[in-house]
Formats: sequence, C-alpha cells, structure tokens
Amino acid sequence: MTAYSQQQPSLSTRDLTIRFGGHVAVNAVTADFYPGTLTVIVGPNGAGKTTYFNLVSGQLPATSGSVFINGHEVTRHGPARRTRLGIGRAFQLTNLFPHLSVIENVRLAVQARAGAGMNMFSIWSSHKELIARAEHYLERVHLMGRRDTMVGTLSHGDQRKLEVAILLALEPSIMMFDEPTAGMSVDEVPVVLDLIHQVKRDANKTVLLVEHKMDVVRALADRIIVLHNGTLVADGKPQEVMQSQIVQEAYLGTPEPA
Amino acid sequence: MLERQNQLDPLLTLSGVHTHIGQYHILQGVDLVVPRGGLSVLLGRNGAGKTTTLRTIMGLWQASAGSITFDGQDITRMSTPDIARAGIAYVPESMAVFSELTVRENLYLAARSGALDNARVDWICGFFPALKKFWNYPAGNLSGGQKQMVAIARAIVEPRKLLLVDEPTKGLAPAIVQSLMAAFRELKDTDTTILLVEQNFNFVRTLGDSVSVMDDGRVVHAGSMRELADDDELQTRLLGLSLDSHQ
Amino acid sequence: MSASLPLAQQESLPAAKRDIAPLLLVPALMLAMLPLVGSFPTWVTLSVAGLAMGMMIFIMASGLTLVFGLMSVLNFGHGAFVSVGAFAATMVLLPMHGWLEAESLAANLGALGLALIVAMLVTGVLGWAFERVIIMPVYGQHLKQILVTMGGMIVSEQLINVIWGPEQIALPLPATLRGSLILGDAAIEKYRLVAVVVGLAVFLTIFLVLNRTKLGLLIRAGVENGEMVEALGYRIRRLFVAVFAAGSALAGLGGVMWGLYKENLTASMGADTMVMIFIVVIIGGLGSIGGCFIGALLMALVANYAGFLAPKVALVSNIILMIAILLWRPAGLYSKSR
Amino acid sequence: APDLKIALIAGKTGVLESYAKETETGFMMGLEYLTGGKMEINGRKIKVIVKDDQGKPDLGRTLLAEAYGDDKADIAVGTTSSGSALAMLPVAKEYKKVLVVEPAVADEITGAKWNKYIFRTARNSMQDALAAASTLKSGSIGFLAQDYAFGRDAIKAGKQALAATGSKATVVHEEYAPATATDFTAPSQRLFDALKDKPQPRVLAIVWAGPNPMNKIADMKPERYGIALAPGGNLLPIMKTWKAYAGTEGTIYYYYGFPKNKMNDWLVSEHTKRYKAPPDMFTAGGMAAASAVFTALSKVPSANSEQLVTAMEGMSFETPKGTMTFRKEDHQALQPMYHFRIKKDQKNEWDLLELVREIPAKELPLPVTNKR
Amino acid sequence: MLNSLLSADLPRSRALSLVLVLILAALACAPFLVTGARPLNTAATICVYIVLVASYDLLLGYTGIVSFAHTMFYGIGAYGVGIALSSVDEPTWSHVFAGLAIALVLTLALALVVGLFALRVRAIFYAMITLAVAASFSVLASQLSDFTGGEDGKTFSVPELLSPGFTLAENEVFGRSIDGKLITYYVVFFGCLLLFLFLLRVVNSPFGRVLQAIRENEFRAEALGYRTMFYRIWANVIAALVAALAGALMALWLRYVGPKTSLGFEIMTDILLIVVIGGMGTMYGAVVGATLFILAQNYLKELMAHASGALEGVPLLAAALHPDRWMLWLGVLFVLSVYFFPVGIVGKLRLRKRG
Ligand SMILES: Nc1ncnc2c1ncn2[C@@H]1O[C@H](COP(=O)(O)OP(=O)(O)OP(=O)(O)O)[C@@H](O)[C@H]1O
Ligand SMILES: Nc1ncnc2c1ncn2[C@@H]1O[C@H](COP(=O)(O)OP(=O)(O)OP(=O)(O)O)[C@@H](O)[C@H]1O
Ligand SMILES: [Mg+2]
Ligand SMILES: [Mg+2]
Repeated sequence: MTAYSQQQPSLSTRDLTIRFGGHVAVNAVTADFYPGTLTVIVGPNGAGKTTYFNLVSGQLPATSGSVFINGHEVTRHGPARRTRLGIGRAFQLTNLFPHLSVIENVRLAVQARAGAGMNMFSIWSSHKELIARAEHYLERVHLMGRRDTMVGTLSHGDQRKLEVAILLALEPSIMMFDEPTAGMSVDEVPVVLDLIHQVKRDANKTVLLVEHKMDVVRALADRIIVLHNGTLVADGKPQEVMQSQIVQEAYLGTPEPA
Repeated sequence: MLERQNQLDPLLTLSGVHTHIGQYHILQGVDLVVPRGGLSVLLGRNGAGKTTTLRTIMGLWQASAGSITFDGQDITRMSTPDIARAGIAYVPESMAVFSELTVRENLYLAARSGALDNARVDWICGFFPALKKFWNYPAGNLSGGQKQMVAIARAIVEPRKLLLVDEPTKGLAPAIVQSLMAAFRELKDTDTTILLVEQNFNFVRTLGDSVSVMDDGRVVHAGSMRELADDDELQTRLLGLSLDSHQ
Repeated sequence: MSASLPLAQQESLPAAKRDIAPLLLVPALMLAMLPLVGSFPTWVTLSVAGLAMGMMIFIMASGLTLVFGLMSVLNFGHGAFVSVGAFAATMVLLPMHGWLEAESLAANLGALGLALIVAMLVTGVLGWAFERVIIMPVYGQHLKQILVTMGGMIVSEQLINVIWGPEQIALPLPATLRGSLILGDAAIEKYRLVAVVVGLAVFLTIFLVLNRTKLGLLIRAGVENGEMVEALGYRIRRLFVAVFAAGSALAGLGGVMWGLYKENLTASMGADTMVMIFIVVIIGGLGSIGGCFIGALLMALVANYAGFLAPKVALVSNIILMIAILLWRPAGLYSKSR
Repeated sequence: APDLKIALIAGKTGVLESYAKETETGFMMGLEYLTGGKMEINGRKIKVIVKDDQGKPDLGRTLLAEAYGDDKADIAVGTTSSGSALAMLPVAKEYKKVLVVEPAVADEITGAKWNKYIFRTARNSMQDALAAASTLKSGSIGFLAQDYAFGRDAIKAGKQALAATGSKATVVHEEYAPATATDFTAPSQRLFDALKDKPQPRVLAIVWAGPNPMNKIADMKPERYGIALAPGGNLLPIMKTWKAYAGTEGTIYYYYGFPKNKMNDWLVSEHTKRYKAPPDMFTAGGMAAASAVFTALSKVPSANSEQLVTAMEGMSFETPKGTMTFRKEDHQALQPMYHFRIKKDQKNEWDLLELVREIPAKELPLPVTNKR
Repeated sequence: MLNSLLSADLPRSRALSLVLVLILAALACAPFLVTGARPLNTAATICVYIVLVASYDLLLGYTGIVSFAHTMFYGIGAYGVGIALSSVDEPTWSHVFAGLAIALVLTLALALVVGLFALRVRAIFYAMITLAVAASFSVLASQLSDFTGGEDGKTFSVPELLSPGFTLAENEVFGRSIDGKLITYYVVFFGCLLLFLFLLRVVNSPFGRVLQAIRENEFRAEALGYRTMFYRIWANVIAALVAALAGALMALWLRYVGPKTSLGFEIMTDILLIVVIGGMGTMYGAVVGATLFILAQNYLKELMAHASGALEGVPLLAAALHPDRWMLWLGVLFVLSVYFFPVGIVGKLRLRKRG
C-alpha cells in the first residue's frame, strides 16, 4: 500500500481522535490522501466515518491529533477557513438553505468560491457570470428543470442531487462525499457516479467517499479504508480489503447475495 | 394475479387519491391495494410521489379527493393520531428521531401501552445491536445509520397491523441491511403487513410479495414481485434499471 | 493490515451522571454571604426573606417554564395571566371580607384556598382559550409568538380594565398572615412562610408529574416533531392545550400569591414581572423545572444580599446574575439539550 | 360669541390611567359646580377638549401644539406625567398661551424650566417635603426613596425643607432602592441598622411614587427599634391596606374628610353619589385646576393670553382645599397641607385617616427657584 | 435607472407598487397637503420609523438575529444629538455633527462588543442578553440624570435654519411659508429616503444573500467557507448605525429626547410588530407596515370616538369602543394581523399576484 507515497499528500491526519464523554468516536486515525485518488471509507454504522469527515472539514474540534492540508496544519482552523483552503464537503443528512431557490443555493457556493461575499454595494443579480456558472452545475446533476423551486419543497432525492451540485460548485481540491447516492432513485445513481468519475479523472482532485452500496464501492474505489469503532482497521487495494475477514464479518455480514 | 390479491381481503386500499400541497397538485389519482399479510413494495423515481403517498395515508397531508380504507374502516378524513391508533406504524423518510430524548425514551414513547416489552426489545436489539449500546444516549448524537435503526425500532416496538416504511436501507451498512431483511421476514410471520418504499431493488426483490410502481403522482404498474423480478424488460421500462447500471 | 480486532464491544454506555453543581450554588452563596453581611440576625432575615421571595417568583415562573421551557412557546402574555389570576381572586376575597378579617387561621386559609382555586380555574380556562385562538397558528415560530402573545397581553390587560375598572384594587392580607415572627433579632414575615409552602408544593407536583409520567417526554418530543408524535398515536394538540392551560393556571396561582404580597392590584402588575421571570427561566435552563427553581431562589437571594451590601448593584443584580450564569453555563444551569 | 375652548391633556391610557381619570373627573365636576351646570362663562359656552398623551413627552408636546395651533384652545390644562409636562412648557411659550399644570409635581416646572405662561395648581415636591418636615421637629430621620432622579430630588428637597422649617432633626441615612424593587427587606435592614442607636424620636420617612412599600416595612416591626414610619399620603386604595398600622402619622396633600368648605362638601357628596366612592387626591386637584381656569376666564372674558397672565398673577381662587393663590414670582399655587394619623376605628371602608392638624400655606416657606 | 436605484428589488406586484408610490408621494408632499402640528408630526414619524424598522429587518428578516437592543442604538443617536444641542443655548450645525459623530462612534463600539460577545450563543439567548443590555442601558441613562435629563428627558433648540421661527423666503410656496419646520421635515424626509435606499442595496448585494443563507442554515454557510460570525457582526453594526442615524433625525424633528421617546421597550415592540405586519425580509414591508401602524397609532382613537359616538345608544358596544380603550383594539389588530398576514402585507400582495 505504498503505491501513493511518492507524492506529497494533499490531506493527512495524524492520530486524529475525538471523545464524546466516555465514548471515543474516532480513535487515533492516521491516514494520508493523495491527489488523483479516490478513497472509499467503509465501516459499520456508527464506526465514525461521518465524524471523521467532521473532524477533517472542521465541523467538530478534535480532542487530540492533527489535520494537514497540503502540508499546512489546520487543526485549529474553523470550517470556513478550511473550506477556503480547498476542502469541500457534501453532507450525509441533507443540509441546504430550504427557503432559497435551487439556483440561489448553488450560487451561494459559486460566490463563496469567487470570494464575493463581502460586496455590499453591487446588486446581486448583476453578477451574470456567477449565475452562469451556477446553472452549469445544475445542468450537470439534471436539476435545471427545478431551477427556481424553493429547496424545501424538493423531494428527498432531488435534495441529494443538489447537495452534490453545491459541492461541485465549490470547486474544492479535496472533495468529501458522505453517502451521495443514499435515497437516490436507481436511474439517477449512474448520473452521480458519472460525475464522481469525471472528478476523479482530474489528477488534481483528492476524493473521499463514504458509501455503503458495495456495487458503487467496487465501481469507483482506488483504495479502501475501513473504520471500526472509530479505529482504522484496514487500508489497501479494494480487492484485498474486501476479502479480509474483518470486513466480511463486521461489515458485510454474510456474503452478499448475487 | 391482481385479482387474486384483491380477493385476498385487502388491508389498505387507496382509490383515486389526490393530494395537493399548497398550490401544487402532487398525487393525481393514486390507486393502491395492500393485501393483508406479506410485504408490498412501492417503487418509483425521485419525486414520483412515494413519500407523499405514505404521508397521505398517515393523514399528515389531507387527501383532496378519493378515499383511503384501512381494515374496513374509512380513514380518509381521520386525524393522524387516530390513524396511528387504528394500527398503522410509520417510519418516515427523514427518520424523525427525537434528538433530545435517549434511545430508550424514543422507544418508550412509541410503546403506547405505557411500558416497554423487554422480550420484544431484546428481539429488536438482536437485529440492531447498536441500540443496546447507545440505550441511554441522546438519539440526536447517533450516526445516520443508527438513527435509521431507532426509527425502525420505534415502529416495531409494539405489534401493529400495518407498517409504512420509507426507504429504510439508506445509510445502513450491508450487515445491518441483512438484519433488517431478517426482521421484515420475522414480522411477516407474525401477521404484520408491510408497505415498503424503497430504491434498493436488490433489497426488495427477494423480500417483496407484491409491487407497485409510481410515476408523476400515479401508480403506473401493479403486480407481483416475482413477475417484475423475472422480467428484465419490464424493469428497464418501469425503473430505468439496466443490467450495467448495477453491475 | 491489523490482525486482532476489538470487535465485540456492545456493552451499554453508562447514562449521564447526575449534575449536582447547581444544587450547591444556593447554599454556597448563602454561606459566602454570612461573613460579608456580618450580623447573624440580619443574615437570617435577608436569607429567609430571599428564599421565600424566590419561591414566589418560582410559582409565577413555573407556568412559564412549562410553556416556554418545554413547549418552546415564548408567551409574553404570561404576565397577563398573573394579573388576571390576582383580579380573579378578588371575586372571592372581597366578598369573603369577613373570613379574611377573622382572627382565625382556618378561616383565613379557607378563603385563601378558595381564592386560589377560583383564580386557577379562571386563568386555566383563559389559557385554554388563549391557546386555541392565539397560540395555535404560531407554534414553532418564536417571533410571531412574541408578537401575538404581546397582543394577547394588551387585550387581556385592557379587558381587566374594562371588567374591574382602571382603579387600583386593594387586596389586604388575611388578618393572621400579617406581620412577622420575631426569632431573636430576625424578623420573618408570616406570609412568606405561606409562600414557601405553596412554592414547594408546586415544585414537587410538577417535578413528579414530569419525571414519573410520560408527559415530559411527550411534550419535548412533540415540540421537536409534532407530526411524528401524532404518527405514534398521541393527540399532541390536546396535550399542548392541556399543558398550556396548566401553565396559565400556575400563572394565576402565582398571581394570587403576588397580588396578596403587593396588596394592590394593577392590570400591569404581571407584565412588570415578566423580564424577571424570563431571566429565571433562562438561567434555569430551558425545560428544567429544577433549574427554574434554583434560578428563582438565586435571583431573590442575590437581590437581597446586593440590596444590603451595595444598593447600587441591586439595580442590575438580575442582569449580572444572568450573565454570570450564562458565562459559566451558556445554556443555563440545567439544560436538556446537552 | 364663539365658544371658550379649554384643552385638558392627561395620561389617560398607560400606567398613569387611574390618576388621569381622577383629574378628568375632578376637572369636569369643577366646571359643573362653578358654572352651576350651565357650562358657560360670561355667556360664552365652554368647550373642553380632552386629549390623551399616554404619559409620553413627545406626544404631550404635539398634542399641546395641536390644541393651541389647530384647535385654537384659549387655555390648556395638563398633564399627569412630570416628564410630559416639562416637555410641554416651551410649547406654551411658543404659542404664547397659558398652561395650567395639574397634577405634575416636578419642582422644575415652576423652577428652572418655567416661563411666564406656566401656572400650577398642583402642589410641587417641595411643598410635600415642607409639609413633611414641619412635623419632624427633632430626633433622627432615615429616608427611603426610589433610586432615580425623582427620588434623589425628593430627598434633596426633604433636606432643604428641614432646614427651611428650622427643624432640629438630623438626617442619619438616605436609602435608595431600585424603582422596580419588590422586596424591601434589604433596604429596611439597612435603615434599621442606621437608625437604631440614634437619638429619639427615630423616624423612617418614605418618599415613593406609586404603590407605597409602607406595609412591607411595617411588617418587619420597626417598633422593635423604636422607629416610627412616616409615609407620604397616597391614593385611597393604597391607604386602604394601611389599616393594620393604625397610629402611624404622615402628611398628605388632600384627604376628602379634612377640608371643611362648601366646595369640598359638594364634591364629596356628589362624587360619592355618582361613583360610590369619595373623591381622591387628583379629583380634588382637577377641580382646583377647573376653578383656576374659571376664575381667570371670568376676569378676562376675551381670553387674551397676556391679559390672562396679568390677571392670574397673584390671583386667589376657591378649591376643595380652600383658597389657593398663584404666587406672583413663579405662578405656583400656595395651599395648605394636612398632617394625618391612620385611624384605629374605621367606620366604613373609606374611613381611613384622622386629621392631626391642617398646615396652613404660610407655614410652608416655599423658596422661589425660577429665574425671572 | 429605477432598477439600480431600487437595487433590482422591484415591488413585483402591481398593487404593492401603487401603494408604495402613493406613500412616497404623500410623504414627499406632506407639508403642502396637510396643515397643523399633528399630521406633519405623523408624517415625519412615519419617515423615521420606516428606516428604523427597515434596519431592524436587516437583522431579523434577513439575518435571523432577534435583538431587543435596537432601540438602544436608536436612543444613542437621539441622545447624541440631543445632549450636544442642549449643552449650548445657540446650537449650530457643528454641534449637531459633533453629537452625531460621538453617537455613531459609541454605537459602533457597542454593536461590535455586543456582537462579539453575544452572537455566539443560541438565538433565544441572544435575544435575552440584548434585552438585558438594553435594560441596563436604560438604567444607566436614568442614573446619569444630570447628563441625560433622567426620566424627564431633555428639551433643546436646533440650529437657526431648522428652528420654527426661521423663514427662508418672504413669499409663500403653494400656500405655505418656507419655515424652519418645513426645512426640518425635508431634512428628515431625504435623510430617511437615502438610508432606506442604502439598506435596499445592502440586502440585495451578494453580502445580503450571504446573510439570508446564514439565517437559513448557519452551519452550512460556514461549511461553504463564509465566516458567519464576521457577517453577523457586520449586519449588526450596519443595522445599529442606521438606527442611530434614524434616532438622530427623530431628535432633530422633535427637539426633545427622553427615555420613553427614544429608549422605551414599547418602541421595540412597535418595531417588531411593524416588521411582521409589513412582511419580514422584504424591506418594502417596513414602508407599508410603518405607514399603517403609525397612522393607526395616531388616529385610531379619533376613529373610535366617531364610532362610539355613532353607537351612543348601544350600551356594550359603545363602551368597548370608548376611545380610552383604543389599546384594546390595537391589541386585537396585533393578533389579527399576525393571523391574517402570516407572510406580511407585502408577502400577501406578492402571493396574490402569482396565484
Ligand atoms: N412540501 C412540499 N411542497 C411542495 N411540493 C412538494 C412538497 N413535498 C414534496 N413536494 C413535491 O412533490 C413531489 C413528490 O415528492 P415525494 O417526496 O413524494 O417524492 P418521492 O417519490 O418520495 O421521491 P424521493 O424518492 O426523492 O424521496 C416532488 O415533485 C416534490 O417536489
Ligand atoms: N455530537 C456527538 N455527540 C456524541 N456522540 C456522537 C456525536 N456525533 C457522533 N457521535 C457518535 O460517534 C459515533 C460515530 O458516528 P458517525 O456518525 O461518525 O458514524 P458513521 O460511521 O458515519 O455511521 P453511519 O454509517 O451510520 O452514518 C456514533 O456512535 C455516534 O453515536
Ligand atoms: Mg455517517
Ligand atoms: Mg421520498
């Protein structure tokens, strides 16, 4: 599993740990992630995958350990600062601006990327190029038809797609997807997988993905990390890891039906 | 096939149900029959109206036309608590766990009789061991999959005639999906009828007895699961499934 | 790849520990003040008076903890119920003038008890109507609640003026409850002892009902997601109305106690106490009846000690207390949402 | 001839509602009595325009401007809150019309903020203080007042009054409690501590606007330390709760049973008949203001402002408290005050006080504080 | 032109446009339309309240911050001008600006401090903390009575140009002499117009959209890379500064400052009510709401006097409609307006157009 280590890691964590009272949700996780690689994180429910994401993107403060982005320590930085350093994040439980329209949701991400937030003397709708970019991302997730719908009234699956569009619009160099296809209908899943494929092809992007659907994992993963009770218990090529006893027992249960 | 099911004494029948949300016309004449005993599956693309159908059954949205009959009783205009008391349990799409309450309290509330049946709780925890571990933990702090377990456990903590379940497998690890499958099988054996909304066709293909497919606020296909599972062409047409999309 | 795995770890996590620090706050404060006050009888007088005043504040605040703390309804009209309770009591107490003037504790308490019951009935019914008409459309919308209940308060106060007239109404204390007991050199007002008894009774009742029954859980669950509670088969609407009516009845009870303490009723007497009551509920922690209780005692004690040691500080003692507590525990003494 | 227009401004809604009601009643009954029910002066009909300033200074100002400017009122009377009254003073000067201040008590109205169109029938704080001081001849005094400008001014006035009346009493303590205070244990304790070892007689004088905390302090048994309470008089409903403290003495501006004259007799009997209760302080005040206006307009039928001012300076007029006189220097009505004691045997629910002594106006050496 | 003046936030409803134009025209010509002290006073109050409420809407409707300290800043502006002018007998413009400058600096400092310390806590706690801060500030204003005039407040005179005695031209214009009162009115009117247009621009700028995003989902806004604390503090500061300016204009107009007029909790509830009646998060709601509310507050009594006069014979109704019970009806209106205008008047008008 040293295939990647020639490069400089774009994201690394050292002994990253968080405790909630007596419960250790993420336990001394040390890992490096490299550009041009898609890493899938798997593990049973409650293994600490989402919490690990939260520690990396700054939503939760680590109890101990550290996080580095492109070699810079960011452990003490808040989520906003980390985002501006290149981390982007789609959430497991949908997390949008429910009373704004679909296009406005994406535009906020485009605008954050463009750094135009503090401008208070120009008119929002006069920034045509930002809107064009937002529309571009909506098209990519097949949501243009819903451009002006209030987000709160979208169906669950559409909200998941918007979640992906917002992440793309942020154009981060490190992308983290938390179960992007959960609740998405069978015919829409390929659309999102395609998108992730495209992103992956870009050699500068580091992609982290949490996913429970084994077919998706097999289709996308360059590398798999297994978390169990907060501890990193396996890390390696998809084939090796999937065959390991721990994954078979604790995660997959009995061998998958064909 | 359909005829035979109907003769089998339907537990829940929706006929010509229309639902409006604000100014939007979402359900446009849904006809749906859930036979007594067994597991019915409701499939459909995103935004087809599956969730809206379940919410309309529960009385969380008011049907603007049509009628809903449950166990011989017209529940179209009944209030949500009364519908629940008639014997329907609901696992919503958003899970809706009470985040300030502990896991125990969440289940305790769902036990309308006023006390938790320990044997049944142990049975449930057999499928979802995490619940035992986090028994006295505020449910809001659980992981996504664990919340889903709480939501399901809450619906089965006491026996009910009908279970409405909205996408239970999303976010569940494969091992737990297996447990869930086992749980549904055992529930079926105890005379509980289940209406399941699901995207994960692999999960329902072996489990389901009958199946309905929705599109654009209508039921566009109803039949037995075997029929659909065996017919690749029908799958492609109804669900947009093709073999290579779930290699 | 690691070999051995900590697989089975399924024993249940321990429940959260009981948090006793706030409980110690009251005795700690009292002890700390003894050397500062200097004279022991003065300290006794101040402390006992403070505790009793705290009980009275608690009675008024208890209804608000129910509706604000548990149901998350910001009822600015709570003060109006306090006033209405006091005025309703006059319907009993003024005609039963003779009973109050009699030098018999039994007669006095009898009249008082009757007044309390009537006041609670009136305010309970009013609360029920208030909920139906005013609160129902605005559950979950704090801002509108503030406005709509403020409107409700204005209407209620004006109606008091319409029904009982704009003049102040005198409500003298019952004969046997006037004056003080003198213990050594410390004076303890008799009426305050009544307040202590009533306050404790209210506290215990609410505490038991919320902790020994499903009610507390249901309310909290219902506030977070009323639809889901209904889908579980509970008639949450009815429950909310009942809780609201109970909260209003408690305000009415508080109103009678407060009115007798002030001995003069004005329509705005309840509204005048609102800020104080809100502060008590906040420092107690939303939804915690115990926190509210401790908060009320603290507030009255601090006001008394400050009034004695540094009267200028007494002007803002409530605010200082609130800020100090929130700095220590940003969500109040006890908060359910850990 | 056109109607005579009188504007009456009062804080009819809001916290001072009950005071304003009394003023209005007294004022209307006064005009009724004085005109023999005809509501005419020298053949000209009187029209009273009542306005509600809600106790808000900015509104008071606008309403007075409206009264003088738009309604063309000949003379105005008002208002309940001192803040509002103070804000109204410059308007009278701007429009060059007479304003009779009733019942606001702030000294500055006839002091620093005064102008020549301002007359006041109400007593001012200093008169209250002087009356209280005249009953305190020696011994030790502790003051209790509200901790804001009004309270502090009142105590300043109290100390001046003691000096002015030649009292030998010493002020041993001034206690200021928050205006919103509900618990008086701490201030009482401080006062007791300050007074208990000082020379007899020991008096705890309470100066409090609004419901008086007398009961709360009396309940703590100040007599243990030989301390007597001296409350200022208050509204009847408040004094009703004082009956348990019979024997306590204080001074008051008006109590319906004290003055003996025809006007008061009529007021008491008519008021009791109409409202089932005797008249209160501000009812008498309203009637006094009506009498001042009536007397002045009778003397100056044209209602010309300059002539009115000249006529009113030094003018005497009958009121329920007997004759009052507008002093030339600052236009303050000089009037008697009353030294009372709480009755032990009360014949009915309104029989509360007995008269110790009427303090005639000439025993109240009221200083002139305006710059003329 | 109009588009950029209104920052592309057009009324989007014909009825609303009509109402707005009417209000603007009426306020612009008020001195020539009405005579008398009270109507003009009402017009000036409406102008100031529009700005005051709009600035509060920036906080509440756009950023989702519930603050009870807004009147504090309004009061600081008013007191700044008031104290500066009352300290001298013959005040000049430099006194006005000096007072204003001090008030703005104080506002800025206080808004920053309150924001920095308190904006971290939960919304409802922030509301309570600001309530406490505002209450302490009132206590302070009352304690410093030598400086602030205590409960009674301060009456003062204004620079020559604005004082009622001053006349600009010999001749009357449209039957009205150009006196100080009229000039003051137009100072207030144009001041308020400018401030309102400024606020409209702020909420429709990219900055304004971020504020809305924070209101909707602060957590996610942070995750998008926006430093939400920073934005919230800025919004707080802008709203406070505008409120202080509104207070200063009001002081110039009234030539009086006092706790009831500029600091009272009643003003806070008025603001809240207007925001909700008008329509939260719409800016134009402030215009419609303030106009209606101030008119009702000033003329409801008169209206009721007529009604109760007309109903003389009917005993109960006449009593309920007695002018002194106007608060009762205001309370009823309070409740009804929240009931019937859940999205505010502006929201309702816009919906009707669509539906
Ligand atoms: N509150 C609402 N207001 C307006 N429209 C709504 C609302 N809720 C849902 N809809 C619309 O109703 C349609 C059906 O939604 P529904 O949630 O029932 O779909 P679904 O079949 O459950 O989809 P999914 O698989 O994505 O959950 C969608 O087009 C959605 O946008
Ligand atoms: N804020 C919190 N407070 C306390 N415990 C928490 C908190 N957040 C997460 N946990 C606990 O940490 C553990 C890991 O949760 P996490 O959400 O990371 O799991 P996950 O691997 O993402 O699971 P899933 O696949 O179900 O989403 C869980 O047991 C959860 O209860
Ligand atoms: Mg997760
Ligand atoms: Mg759905």
